[in-house]
Amino acid sequence: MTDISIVVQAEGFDPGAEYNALRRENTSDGATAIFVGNVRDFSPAISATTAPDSSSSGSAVAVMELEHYPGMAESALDAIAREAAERWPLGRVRVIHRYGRLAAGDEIVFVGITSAHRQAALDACAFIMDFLKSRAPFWKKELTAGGSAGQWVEAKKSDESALQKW
Amino acid sequence: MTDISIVVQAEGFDPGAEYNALRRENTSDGATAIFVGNVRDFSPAISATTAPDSSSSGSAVAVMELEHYPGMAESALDAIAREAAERWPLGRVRVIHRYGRLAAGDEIVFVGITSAHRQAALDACAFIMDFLKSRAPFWKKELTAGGSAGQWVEAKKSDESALQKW
Amino acid sequence: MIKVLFFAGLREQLDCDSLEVEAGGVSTLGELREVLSSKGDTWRVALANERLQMACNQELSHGDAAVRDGDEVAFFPPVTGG
Amino acid sequence: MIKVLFFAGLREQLDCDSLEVEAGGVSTLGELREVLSSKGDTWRVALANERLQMACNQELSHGDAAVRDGDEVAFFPPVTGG
Repeated sequence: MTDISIVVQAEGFDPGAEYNALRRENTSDGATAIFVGNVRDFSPAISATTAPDSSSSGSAVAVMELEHYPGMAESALDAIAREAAERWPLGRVRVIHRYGRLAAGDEIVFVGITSAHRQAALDACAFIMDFLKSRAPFWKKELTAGGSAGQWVEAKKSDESALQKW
Repeated sequence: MTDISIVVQAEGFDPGAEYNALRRENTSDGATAIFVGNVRDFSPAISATTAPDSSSSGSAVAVMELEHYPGMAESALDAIAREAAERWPLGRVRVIHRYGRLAAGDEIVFVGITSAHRQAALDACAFIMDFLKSRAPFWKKELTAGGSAGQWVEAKKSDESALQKW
Repeated sequence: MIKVLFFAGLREQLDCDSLEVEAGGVSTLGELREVLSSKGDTWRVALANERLQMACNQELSHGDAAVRDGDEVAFFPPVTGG
Repeated sequence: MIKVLFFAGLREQLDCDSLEVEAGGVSTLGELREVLSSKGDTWRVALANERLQMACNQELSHGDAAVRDGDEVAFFPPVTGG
């Protein structure tokens, strides 16, 4: 019943257009919950080597390289979305995850859910993000503004422990 | 610290534009959570008197009249947002609630949150919706397509009990 | 004077969206509610509804709360926004 | 043959993104991991990391899981997407 759409792409996406697509000819679901993850402009790993005013220079500074496992990335996201659709009554589920080089402020991930029930939409959105963080094969590497080799982001224990509440 | 913006208005709003405003010059918050509530096209109260094909006629059928308590509506939403900002580390909080006549599919409410932490953004979004549902002075009246007197929506016990988890 | 507002279904039941009540002799919201209930059968029945909510100066409040001259009080059914 | 993929920091450590292993004599992911560890010190050290995750045919799996001819296996550090 639930309409699930998963995309893994290098290109950017427009959350407003994604919202409109979730709502199009969908007056049976009164609730829409959306989560968007963006590249932050600072990181403990690179703050020491980045000039404090680098974000105001106006030029796009590449700060992150997102590696993924093609094929498994899509199927892992699809499995997580299907699990959510079994737990909650969802109308539409849309998940977009980017890979490749991303700059500060860029969108990385979009999770959009529609449901007849607000709590189902919000819970499913949180559930998908939690499992995506610990189960979908993506890896972030932070690059300094200077373009040196970069540093892989360490997985957070809090992300793994976030799964326990589900 | 948290930038809180509350609007109660008759006019519609554009969730995509609201997302863009939440993200504008905001690269310190990596997480954005949004909830949008829309008018559903059916209701137990009016389904018996509405022709099944009325939604396909192409004309906008008014299905709801939203009454509010001017002044208190804004201050109640502001108090709820401030409470959320005390509980979680939030960057921006934007709440929009409409009043007046709304048609099936129309947006009623928007809650948008940015934070450095995804769980904070999602929890605060759910928290604000839960308290808004039981503490903000708005009342829905469902109107039939024929334009008869309409019927006030009954408050749900599940909305009141949803507050207990906070 | 105390300004009193009514909303939604209650407003329709009473056919009244606002009125003013002399502040003298009214010290709590509960007492104000009794004064209003004495205006007639329609008022007595409508205001007997235990689910009605009350606000004083635009904050949700309760029967024991103090009310004084110049306050704005509102009575309304449980809210259904969002 | 079993196709083996490496990702992210592990790929860089090994300087290898994929290789093929003879399926003969390898019946579990754990055994495959041992075969790979014997390729040299770099491999032994990198694959000794207990936090490494494994996937078989693009599903997260564990050392006891069966592996057979034609399977696609991947080793990688804990994921950090989203």
